[in-house]
Amino acid sequence: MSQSSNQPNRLGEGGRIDRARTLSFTFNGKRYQGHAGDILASALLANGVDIVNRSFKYSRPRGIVAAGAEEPNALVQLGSTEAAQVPNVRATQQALFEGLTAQSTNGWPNVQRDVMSLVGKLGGRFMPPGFYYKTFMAPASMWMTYEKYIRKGAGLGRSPMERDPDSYDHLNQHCDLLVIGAGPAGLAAALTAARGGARVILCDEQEEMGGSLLDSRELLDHQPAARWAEQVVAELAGRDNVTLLARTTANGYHDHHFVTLHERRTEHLGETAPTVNGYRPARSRMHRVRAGQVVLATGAHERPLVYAGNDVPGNLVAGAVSTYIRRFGVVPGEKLVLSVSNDHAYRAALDWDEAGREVVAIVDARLAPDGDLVEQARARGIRIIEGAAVLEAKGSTRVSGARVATIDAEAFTVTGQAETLACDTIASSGGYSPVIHLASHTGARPTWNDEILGFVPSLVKGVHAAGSARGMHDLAKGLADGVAKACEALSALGLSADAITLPQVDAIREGSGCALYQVPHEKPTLRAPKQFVDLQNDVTSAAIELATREGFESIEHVKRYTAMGFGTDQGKLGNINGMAIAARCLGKSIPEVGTTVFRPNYTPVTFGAIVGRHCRELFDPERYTALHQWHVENGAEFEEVGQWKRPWYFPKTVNGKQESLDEAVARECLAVREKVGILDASTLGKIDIQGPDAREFLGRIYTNKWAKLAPGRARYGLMCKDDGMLMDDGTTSCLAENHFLMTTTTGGAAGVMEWLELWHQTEWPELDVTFTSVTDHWATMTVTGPEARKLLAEITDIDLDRDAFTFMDWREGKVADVPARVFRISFTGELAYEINVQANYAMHVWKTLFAHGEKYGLTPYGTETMHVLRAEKGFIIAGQDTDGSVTPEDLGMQWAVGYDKPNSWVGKRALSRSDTRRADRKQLVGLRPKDPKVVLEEGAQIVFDPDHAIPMPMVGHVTSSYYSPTLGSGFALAVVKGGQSRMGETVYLPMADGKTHAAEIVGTIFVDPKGERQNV
Amino acid sequence: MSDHTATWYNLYDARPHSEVPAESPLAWSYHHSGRPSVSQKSRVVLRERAMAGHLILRGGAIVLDEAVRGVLGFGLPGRPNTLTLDERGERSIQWLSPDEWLLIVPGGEEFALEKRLREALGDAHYAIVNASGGQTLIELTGDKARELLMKSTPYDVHPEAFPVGKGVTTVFAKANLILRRPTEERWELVLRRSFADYLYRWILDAGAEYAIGVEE
Amino acid sequence: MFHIYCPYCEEHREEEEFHAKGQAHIARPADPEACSDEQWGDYLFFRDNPRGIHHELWVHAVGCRKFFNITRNTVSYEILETYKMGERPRFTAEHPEGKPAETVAAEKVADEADMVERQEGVKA
Amino acid sequence: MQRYSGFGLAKHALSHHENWERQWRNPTPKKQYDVIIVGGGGHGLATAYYLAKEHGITNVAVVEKGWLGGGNTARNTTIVRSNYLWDEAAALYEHSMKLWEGLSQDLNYNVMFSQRGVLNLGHTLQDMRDIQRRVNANRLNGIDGEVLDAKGVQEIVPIMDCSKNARYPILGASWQPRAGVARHDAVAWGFARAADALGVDILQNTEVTGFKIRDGRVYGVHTNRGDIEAKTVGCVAAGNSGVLAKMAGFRLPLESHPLQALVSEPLKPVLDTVVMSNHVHGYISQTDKGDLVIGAGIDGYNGYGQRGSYPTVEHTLQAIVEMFPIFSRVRMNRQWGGIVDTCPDACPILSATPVKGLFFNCGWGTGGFKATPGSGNVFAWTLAKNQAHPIAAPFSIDRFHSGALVDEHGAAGVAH
Repeated sequence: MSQSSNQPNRLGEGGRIDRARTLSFTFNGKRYQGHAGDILASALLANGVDIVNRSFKYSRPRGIVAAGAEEPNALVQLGSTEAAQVPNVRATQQALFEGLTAQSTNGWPNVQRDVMSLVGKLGGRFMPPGFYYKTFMAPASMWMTYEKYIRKGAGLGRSPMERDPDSYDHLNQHCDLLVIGAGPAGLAAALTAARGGARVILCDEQEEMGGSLLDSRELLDHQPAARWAEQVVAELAGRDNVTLLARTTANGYHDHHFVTLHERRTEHLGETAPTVNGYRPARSRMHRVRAGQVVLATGAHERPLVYAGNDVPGNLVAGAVSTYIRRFGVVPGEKLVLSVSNDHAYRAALDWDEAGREVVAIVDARLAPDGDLVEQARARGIRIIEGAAVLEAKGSTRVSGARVATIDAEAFTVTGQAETLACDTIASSGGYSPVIHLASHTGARPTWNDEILGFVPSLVKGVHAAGSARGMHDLAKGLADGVAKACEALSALGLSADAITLPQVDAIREGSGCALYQVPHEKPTLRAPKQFVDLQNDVTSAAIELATREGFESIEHVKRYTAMGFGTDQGKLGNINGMAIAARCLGKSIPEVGTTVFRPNYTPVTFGAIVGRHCRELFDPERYTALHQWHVENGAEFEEVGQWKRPWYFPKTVNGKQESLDEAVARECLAVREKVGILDASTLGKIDIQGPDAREFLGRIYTNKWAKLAPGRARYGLMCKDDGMLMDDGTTSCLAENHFLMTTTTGGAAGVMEWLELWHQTEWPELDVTFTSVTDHWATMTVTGPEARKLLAEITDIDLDRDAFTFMDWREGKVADVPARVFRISFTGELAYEINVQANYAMHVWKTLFAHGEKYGLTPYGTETMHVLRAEKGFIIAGQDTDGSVTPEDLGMQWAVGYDKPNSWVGKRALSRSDTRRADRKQLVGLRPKDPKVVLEEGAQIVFDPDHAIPMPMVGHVTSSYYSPTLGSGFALAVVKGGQSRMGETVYLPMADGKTHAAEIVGTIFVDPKGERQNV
Repeated sequence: MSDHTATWYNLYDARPHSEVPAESPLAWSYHHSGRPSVSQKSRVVLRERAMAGHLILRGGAIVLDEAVRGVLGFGLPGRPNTLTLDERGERSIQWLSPDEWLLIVPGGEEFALEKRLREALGDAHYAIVNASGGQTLIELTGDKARELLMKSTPYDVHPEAFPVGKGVTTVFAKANLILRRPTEERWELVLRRSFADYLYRWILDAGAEYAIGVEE
Repeated sequence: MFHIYCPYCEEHREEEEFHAKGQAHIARPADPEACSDEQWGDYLFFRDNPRGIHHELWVHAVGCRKFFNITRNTVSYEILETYKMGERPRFTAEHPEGKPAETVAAEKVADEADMVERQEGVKA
Repeated sequence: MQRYSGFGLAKHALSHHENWERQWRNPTPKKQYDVIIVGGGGHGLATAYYLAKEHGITNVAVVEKGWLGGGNTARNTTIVRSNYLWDEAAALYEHSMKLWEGLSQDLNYNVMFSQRGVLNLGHTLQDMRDIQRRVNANRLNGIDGEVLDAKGVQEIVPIMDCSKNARYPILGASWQPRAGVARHDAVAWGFARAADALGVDILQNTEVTGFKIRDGRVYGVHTNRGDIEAKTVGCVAAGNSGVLAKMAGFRLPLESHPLQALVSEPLKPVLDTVVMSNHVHGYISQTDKGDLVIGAGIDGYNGYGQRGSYPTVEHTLQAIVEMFPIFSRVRMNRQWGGIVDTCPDACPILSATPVKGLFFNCGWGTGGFKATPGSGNVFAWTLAKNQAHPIAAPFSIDRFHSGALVDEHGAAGVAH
């Protein structure tokens, strides 16, 4: 075969690439060309690029080893701009596109000449596994300095430093059968189920569906296997009941057949998503699939042999050689030595030979191999060295030769004299490991199978493995297995499918392989040149041997001590070899050493894809009241309360300068105390309670009494958990004999609703009562201040006379022509009306209030002012003045505790436990700083003795603290040990700045202690 | 009306009878996020049916069914997660839970309906709650409406799993809503007022790919 | 992510619609005031926490808002059954393969009698 | 015990590492010990080490059903801090912190305790009140810490989005400079090696199947390798504590929940401190290998499967990308789950039990790793003296009857 002019390793024909479409790309600053249909790895090999990276620990030059997800070395940093950077992209899984820009993740100043490699060369022997546990300990103070230098060597690729220009999304999918892997077994399974009419999803991680059929030597119905795959894919694509997902990796298998499929939608088109019809689609998409049954047709990964120098560029796994030649028309070298333990890998030599390059020898660990492929190789005159293996690869930046000798695999010895064969490529195969990762995610432990020399998956109900994924590597059997597993799966769902007619396979007879993992060397493992097991983490056979010598005997210990399998490839190539080496060192069998446990992800997944659209402004819902637009337009600053955005304060701009928080709050507070203010209180939870037992229920769930609350009246209530600690509070109004409206705190609304349902449904189902959230139905505006009555009177037909409509009454009527329920409830201590209207009309009512309110000085206020005003009155805020460890008694709210109610309401029993009866519990009190200018810090800790040495005994803390414009001083609420019996005593608050504040313990009500202002 | 009803429950018409400007829960969203126009390219179209009457019915199915039949002329859906519609498709009743249904009727009918139902129900154990101000209904049509829903809810919206006449409360983005399919082409979403803007922004974002348009 | 059959909605729903609420069948003592501190603490805080079959309370929070019970294996996470409040499990640690049919039937009769008594007790 | 040092390492290198000793023995169980520790994780091994080192009790067996350090020690996100709110918890975690500070030298094993500081972010006004309260308490308890505003946070972590545009803007944080991370496996191995050197028998692959109890007193355990006797038994089995308690005939106020964590692919250093946020639910640090280690929330259901629910991982990464938008294109490598035994008050149990001679150390919930040396230290004292160490005393099981809980939900939160 001829070769392409500027791509030295590109064959003139063959492969599934489009030679008519040439693509240029840049690697490590140099421009190259490849073709449409290439992956980055094939394009690099076509161009003769040997060194693609430097290794993590020893900084050794590394080349491409494999052709798929198992590749450990060829990790690149992708992206031509800062924002488009993607770290650690596997060149074997990245489709080539025009303009692709990539760099090696390691190597300084460049991957060819790397300074760190000196460290690796000279210092390698000083860096056995776990070396850092054994050193850098003296002096103790130096570790942070040592660590700084160690960290300089950390990492592979780098994070972008700019925001991601791309978007991602999710698609929730449901199907009867999910088939993972579109190789022979997967295609057969999907086709069977599809023709049976089931809802089917078929996904495959590669650019093209077909799996091993795409580079198979076998014929199906006397035509290339890839042709059959194309026909099946075409039929599936035409069916409504099938979803085909190429470039889609099943990365995690979660409970009850929930599988996440990561679809790379645009990564083959460019480094950022290109615009299609004026829209930039999601760069990748996570399919969240709920499947009825799942067929795992995930195939197998070839296991390389472990020999000295097996990491030098030019060492590949045998199957990858075939893949590059047959799929991409690329021969990754001139002269091949193939080292194998099985027949199947002979394909590499045959393909190499057909590509017109030299096969120096096939080195077979078996004594008398005799399968069809072996015979074909013999017939072509290829030299086959039996009972032997490659002991050592020679060369530093590219393989220059292979030292070969006969070995006794079982005795782990070299039996013959080594011969050096000149070559530039060594391909090896130690057998095939089923891809059991997904089955392993379900928690099922794989089991070792001696016949196939690999772990086969254990399967939970509803999961079926087919073909190579369970060690059935024979093509005809694999196809039939796919059909059988699809039928099984459908029948488990109560569906049925007929077996499809399978293509005829021209069988290739293969002899059985032998067990060979680590190839013996003339020198003992600890003295031999490095034999790599995990190429990405630079774990050698010597490291594993050393770990076992040091007592790390469980495979989990070996892995953790050496870092084997912890790379981004999760040990797809190396884990079994590592286990075999550990087993050899410990004199055990592989299954005795342990099993191998895989966790999601199968291959790494972009954070963005997992996040989906739930980012930026859609990270979490923002809940708005019906008056939000007014707040925005009137300059409100907002506070986060749960998911709500509540106006925090309304800064005014005076003379071009915006008020500070303190200035605005002082103004708002005075407006309420002296004139009238208005608060949007719509966020308070509101629950409509109906039923003959509503009153009884309230009596059980609240600490206080409800038996006598008359229609037209409202009452404040406390709600505790059954441990006696306050959980929420609010007023509840009696709308009619069997009808109540409960209010809750803003943050507590959903929790209280569920709490009511919990008690009703699980403890008291016999009570006839229902709860319905009406939080969103009603908008609530609090009009409060001395002028409130006058203002409201202008626009309502309700009789606001102080004796007709008294404190804690509610009335129906119209406000601004809108039907309203108005509650005389006050959280400010001033005359107050809480107006509830159907939310769709709230804006009209609010604006009407302002239209009439100007002359009264109507001032909108936010949560901060609300906090100051209520604190001046000693009203608590659940969650601020309480923290889940405070009882109603601690709050001094015995008046709201119905000790003599006939039932044991929720929380009652707990109040008589020994700890809740202690006299020195922390109790809510007021604090008046000795210096009136001081506003204590919220969260400041309180001590009795300011001169006590640290640790100081703390007796409480400040829960709420503000400057009161009404008092002209700071004031606070606090909890203090035994505080209710310490009125008048002085406590101290030692602060971070070294100052210690003194404050007097006072009652909790600072303004209008008799409550006259709200009763006017 | 039975004597009890008046004293036992507070029956209350919250809808003004004079001309008062009203704002749907999406008023702010239209103002702030705009309404992408409907075009030939729009493969999803959103339309709000604002200001409808929404009533929550609680109680036993048999008693309520009888009352509803008498008042509205059609009954409660018999199965969980389904809805029934009147002949013109203007009024609907949806199963929400074994003792809870959602009635949606043209705006303005809800108070009279509640009154008549309460009369019909007499002393039975039941509850009716007007929720008209707390939620709004939007419709999604277009050949990509289903895919937009797939981006947003884990519930299976495949026609086999979600036939016409089905309705469920489920997760949608990070909020929840009621999702229903009254006709072959139309999906209806009942949104809670306070979440409406978030959901609107979500739907526009997810629908941009399909050139989503919002009918005025 | 679990796939949970809601016994009220009569279909499977995604776990995202549900909240786990801890061990099932923990009845509040009938007369809390008669409990010792130890008994009250046991009711509030002490749990079986088994490795294996577990009966647990869940709520279909985004859905019908009903509480119900699940029998689930806490190791394999397999859900063996879901059942309504007031009903008894068929699968238990003693009967991991399910109780015999006659036991289930007998329990049902007993539970119904219990329920009637409870209802009448309230009315009276 | 062969001492580790840089010089020793060099010497071994010259002999091709052929002469390293085992780090611990693999002994045959004896019939009788003075003390049996059930559970060979970090806490159990630390208990055994301090029993031998500080109390001279060396006839100790650590009974581990799997491989040592294979439970939550191997599965956590390695954060070490002591800025807890309540005096009782602060004393316990600060005791531990002080031991951490000399641990590598004490054990002659580099546990890579990296005091790179921990930020606990505040996103709401209430978060900030809680932070102020906690930091003030820490300060008066002699624990380092300060309150930072958003600008201060930005200076420490320039790559974080501290702008007002975030959905939940960062308002500030608490900052504990002495806090940090440690190499989790090394902690177990270091304690194991040091305990072994003092004569402790570490019995791996030895599963306790029951307790030998007579007249309300424990006198040994049944195992799959035969009975082993001791008059004092300490159970330190984290997620499996409830199962052990059942064997001993009582219940605990515990539930075992899945707690998940995940790591990114290795990246060049980009984040040099630990960032935790209770509000948006996520926390993150970067290891010396370059992985971003990310902690997820706890799942609401009981689970021993070492797996949790996928939405928990989604929510966690959403929070991480909310705080660090630049990580959107970074890729998640692996996720896993541990089994955390949680108490109703988010504090541990270090306590005697209804069975005399049988003690439990459990209920660490999401906060166990950071307590490893301190927990082992006070538990050893408790076992040696048959009396609660003063620091351990508030963490008795009795508190769930008296009501004297130490509610650390605020400080513990999702974050560890």
